Amino acid sequence: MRPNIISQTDGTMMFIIGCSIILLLLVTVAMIFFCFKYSRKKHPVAENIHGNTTLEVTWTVLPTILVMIMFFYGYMGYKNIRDIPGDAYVIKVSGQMWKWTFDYPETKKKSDTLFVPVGKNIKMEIYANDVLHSFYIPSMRVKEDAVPGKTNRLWFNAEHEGRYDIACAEYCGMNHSYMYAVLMVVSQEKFDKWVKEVPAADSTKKTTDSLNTGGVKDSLKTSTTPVDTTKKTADTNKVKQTPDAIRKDTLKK
Amino acid sequence: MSQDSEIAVHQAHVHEAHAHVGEHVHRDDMGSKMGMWLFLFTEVLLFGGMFILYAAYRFIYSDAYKVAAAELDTYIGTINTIVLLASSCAVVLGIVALQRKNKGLCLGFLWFTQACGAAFMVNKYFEWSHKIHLGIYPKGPALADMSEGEVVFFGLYYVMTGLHGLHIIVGMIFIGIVMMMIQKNKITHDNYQKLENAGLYWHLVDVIWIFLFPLFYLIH
Amino acid sequence: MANGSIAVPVETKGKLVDFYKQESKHKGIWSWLLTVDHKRIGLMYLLVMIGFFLTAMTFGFLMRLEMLTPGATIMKPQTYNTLFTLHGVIMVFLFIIPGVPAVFGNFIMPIQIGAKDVIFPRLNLLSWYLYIFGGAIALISLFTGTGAADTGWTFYVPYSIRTTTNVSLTVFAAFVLGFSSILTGLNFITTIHRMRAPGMTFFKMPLFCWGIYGTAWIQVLATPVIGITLILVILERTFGIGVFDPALGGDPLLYQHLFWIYSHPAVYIMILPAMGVVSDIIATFSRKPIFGYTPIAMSTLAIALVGYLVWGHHMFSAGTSDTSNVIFSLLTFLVAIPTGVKVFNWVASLYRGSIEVTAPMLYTLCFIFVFSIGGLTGLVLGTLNTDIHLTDTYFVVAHFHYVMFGGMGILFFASLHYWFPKMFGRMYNEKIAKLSCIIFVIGFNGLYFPMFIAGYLGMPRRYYDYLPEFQTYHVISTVGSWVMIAGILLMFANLLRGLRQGAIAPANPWDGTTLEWTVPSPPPMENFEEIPVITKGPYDREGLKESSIGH
Amino acid sequence: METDIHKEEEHAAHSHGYGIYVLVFFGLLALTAVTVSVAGINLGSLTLTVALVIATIKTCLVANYFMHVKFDTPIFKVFIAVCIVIFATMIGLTFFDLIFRTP
Ligand code: HEA
Ligand code: HEA
Ligand code: CUA
Ligand SMILES: [Cu+2]
Repeated sequence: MRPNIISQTDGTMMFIIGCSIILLLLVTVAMIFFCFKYSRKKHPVAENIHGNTTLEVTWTVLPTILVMIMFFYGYMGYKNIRDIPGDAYVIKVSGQMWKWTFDYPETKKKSDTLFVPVGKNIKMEIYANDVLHSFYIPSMRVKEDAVPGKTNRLWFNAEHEGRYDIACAEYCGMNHSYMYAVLMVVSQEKFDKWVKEVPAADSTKKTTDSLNTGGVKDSLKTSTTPVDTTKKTADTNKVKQTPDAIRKDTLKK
Repeated sequence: MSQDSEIAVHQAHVHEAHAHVGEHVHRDDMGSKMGMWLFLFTEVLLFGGMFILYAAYRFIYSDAYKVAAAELDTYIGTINTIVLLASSCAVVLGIVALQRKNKGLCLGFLWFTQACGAAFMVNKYFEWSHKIHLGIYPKGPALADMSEGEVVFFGLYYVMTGLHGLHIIVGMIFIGIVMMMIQKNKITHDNYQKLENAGLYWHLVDVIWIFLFPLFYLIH
Repeated sequence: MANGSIAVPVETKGKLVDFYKQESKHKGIWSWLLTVDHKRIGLMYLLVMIGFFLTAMTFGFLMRLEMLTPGATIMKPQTYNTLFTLHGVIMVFLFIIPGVPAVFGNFIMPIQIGAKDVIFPRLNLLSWYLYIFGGAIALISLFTGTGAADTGWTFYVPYSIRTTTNVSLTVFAAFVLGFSSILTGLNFITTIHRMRAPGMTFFKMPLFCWGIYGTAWIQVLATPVIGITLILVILERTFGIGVFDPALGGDPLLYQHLFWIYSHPAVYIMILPAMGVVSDIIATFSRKPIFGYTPIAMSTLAIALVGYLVWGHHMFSAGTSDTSNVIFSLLTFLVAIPTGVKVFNWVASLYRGSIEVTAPMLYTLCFIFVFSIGGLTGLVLGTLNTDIHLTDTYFVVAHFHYVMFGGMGILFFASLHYWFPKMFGRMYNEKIAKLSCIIFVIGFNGLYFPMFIAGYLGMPRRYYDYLPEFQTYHVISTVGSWVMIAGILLMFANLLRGLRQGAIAPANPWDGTTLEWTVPSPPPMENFEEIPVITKGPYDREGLKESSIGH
Repeated sequence: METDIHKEEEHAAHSHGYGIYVLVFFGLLALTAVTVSVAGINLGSLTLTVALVIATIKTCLVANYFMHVKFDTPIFKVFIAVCIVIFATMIGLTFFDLIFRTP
């Protein structure tokens, strides 16, 4: 069994943060202790110490070993992230200012919500139509830039049904912060139903309502808060600029 | 840069008086030269950035490079190479002449360098205007029909040779100023660091061409 | 001498006249604007720089206000995007990169090596003018054309090619500033090689000079790369030459490579000279030689060198090859080691010292704490799988504010306090200085620490608007910024007050051992009556107890 | 430092005749001829290598003789080495990306 990306990433993070806290405490406590112990009042005459080779070697070698361990964990996790399983279900996603569009090559379906079956390996092929974007699913701990003229890939496997955020993490102009999309993780039956029944044209909204996604279990808070994409759009409108209108005046064609 | 050395003169004076008591005093020519070399490094890395791009795109578009390079005139490129090499040689010969107190000959050599620089630019002018005439320039009609690799090649070609041409002009101005100072005896046989610095700059421009030439004109 | 301002010091009442009062050929303001004296140039940098710093900080403050609530709080998205771009550009190119070298490197370094000036004084003045020129263009780009740049300080293509805002001008400003930086670096390397006083070998130089030296090399060898890259962006915008634009066959990732080839080493331009200051301050206030002088000096060069090898860690999720990502991650960890060596040696220097925690020392101690947080979180970003999750989130924003502001920024304040008596000949109120430091550091952590958490939870950076669930962190952060501002304002007020009515400073108020403390405060025009001959190490002092834990 | 100053003295004393420079010039011309004629022959992937090797030799000649590096203080050689090494790593590390990229 492959390790799960989420727990692996969090594990690496905890390890590094743990080491960091220890190192930080070591440095800070020693520093504060010395400042009191050898304060000018208590210790008026300093001693002449120029250095110590053993110490220098120690604090070069030990940290080297430590950081190599960190690197190794990172490397193992990365291998897992980059080594896309061969059996993964392929979905294409293209980014453009300021929305994501998902393409299901198998069924020629297009959608602006990403529907995936639960527990299945999903491979995303990422494109960009205009400028850089970055396809980011915080709760899956994966992210990959969308680069015009190039295909990037990532994979994930959602273990729990629910509704998760997809953000754009590479600055792409005016409405970068509104480039959210929704990832719906549904059971295989619901997924098949959606693929079959829902007309190929965009029908996200209806399906989102019609499918009861149930309780969300997830380690990252982000995903538990339902994201209302429509509300976001409303916000955009509040600034009285629809994306297209904006594009005309901030961008050369 | 070397003009800045007045205070250095003063400094070096004190400095050396301490370092080698009893030795005769002189300017910090060495400092001035070091400054010049460091400046040359910045030029190397300025072009270096371009060479990285050149290499990367040559790797990505190796076939298109071959097609595109066929448009360039090896003949003009070779002539320009020889012109620059000769001009470089003339600069060093000029320094020798000045060291031997032969001001006239030195200026003669430097005039030759200037002439070479001018010849180089004239050649470049004809080369560029011919391409532009053919419509091979960014957003030009001919380039629009070419493949992506060729567009990139010509983009790099214009930027790199253009930047190089700019350096030739700067070098000519630099040498021109030095020539004026030689004329006025501000640069003499025992005080010629500025001439050397101008020479260093000119040689660097030459060295860059030594690489540009095979990389653009000799791809087959 | 073309420029009469380098006159021989005049004796009045048996004392050397300080450089403020020194007569020169030019009068009034011109005696400053045309000066070639390194101290005056340093002060002119300081003055202008504080102006830019406050401008960019005000932008930061406005950004924080906007982030107080989701949705529009006080501005429109386009305004916000412009603000963080200019905030980043000004902070990076006008404050933090030139900061310590241009101000303190200029003012202090020549004195510390026993020289009368830098080797190319007029070039030094030219650097200053280029700096002013670049700064002016950056400000002009705000108000002219089709609106201020909105690309982020990284100017990533293709957005920077497509947007109709005034990117070309802003980019050109960055180019000019780079040129200024190159000339400063070139000047300092040559000065350190050629102008050291007799007997001052490389290993008798104060560590601040080592910091400046290492930095200067990065300035000379890395800055040209960004220069040409930015020029290419301008050419791309004006002529459509197609070296970066994917629509024409260019590769946007190559832009990122070139950008970070400079900009990663640049983060060490920011921190290395500041780290030099730490060594000087710790040695002075613990009244003993620095622990491990040679390792610290060598780690400076090591950081400068390894700094060139790690730029790819900014591109782990950009679509660069896996191999390159793995290599860059590995190399990234290597920079942590020389930095660690420095930190450990600093702490060890306190051991059996005789420590007085004055304001500069307090700032320095806070630096060690805050910078360690920043640096250690840098490791989280250097790790491959965690960076995939954290890149371009507020975690990164927190990391770089901790290292930039908490690193170089705090040390800029520390240097200001440490060398204030030397530069201005007056003292400031010590108690208020320490108080402002404490307020500042508390505010600082309140401002930036929540960003780590928000980032981990998935809050992307450069977001004008955010999901409601992040609001708590943003609110804490914004409130923290107010506390911090209070600290900073108090600090500046205290220094200004010291400037006008502080006690007259003696030549050596801190009992320092480096050369700048042997000359009067403020120093005379040519620093030294007679160039000193150096026979001892920079931090050696008489009458120390010999310790058993010797060499 | 001390050595720098000695070297400087040495350098001032170092003055060559015209002959050696003219000789170097002819050498450079010869190499140019070689590089142009070799470019005509199809050497496959070697073409680039040959062109670069020749350009490097020419550069060494220019630097050592015209730019006096050979006769100058060794510190410049160190400087130049640093500059070249750093430039080489820049190219090298960039290529780790380009070569191993998946299309
Ligand atoms: C002063 C500036 C500065 C400094 C010094 C650093 C220092 C470091 N930085 Fe940082 N960094 C930035 C400024 C800086 N950085 C900026 C501006 C960005 C974002 C740019 C942008 O995208 O806009 C950035 C982004 C950035 C990224 C990319 C994040 C991303 O976008 O995905 C990474 C990834 O590796 C990184 C890593 C590091 C590391 C490993 C160090 C190391 O040098 C840190 C070394 C320090 C320590 C380790 C702490 C002290 C040591 C000890 C307490 C000793 C013991 C510890 C050990 C030996 C383990 N930085
Ligand atoms: C040295 C570098 C430096 C420093 C010191 C700072 C200082 C601050 N920065 Fe930073 N920041 C950057 C460098 C720096 N920044 C960079 C490089 C970026 C990346 C840009 C990009 O993404 O392209 C960035 C991005 C950045 C962001 C992320 C934007 C985003 O991604 O959406 C934020 C958000 O809060 C922020 C906030 C602040 C704040 C609140 C300060 C505070 O320090 C400011 C508070 C202090 C004051 C306001 C000073 C006091 C003011 C006065 C005395 C004047 C009187 C004015 C008033 C009272 C209003 N900055
Ligand atoms: Cu799309 Cu940011
Ligand atoms: Cu970096």
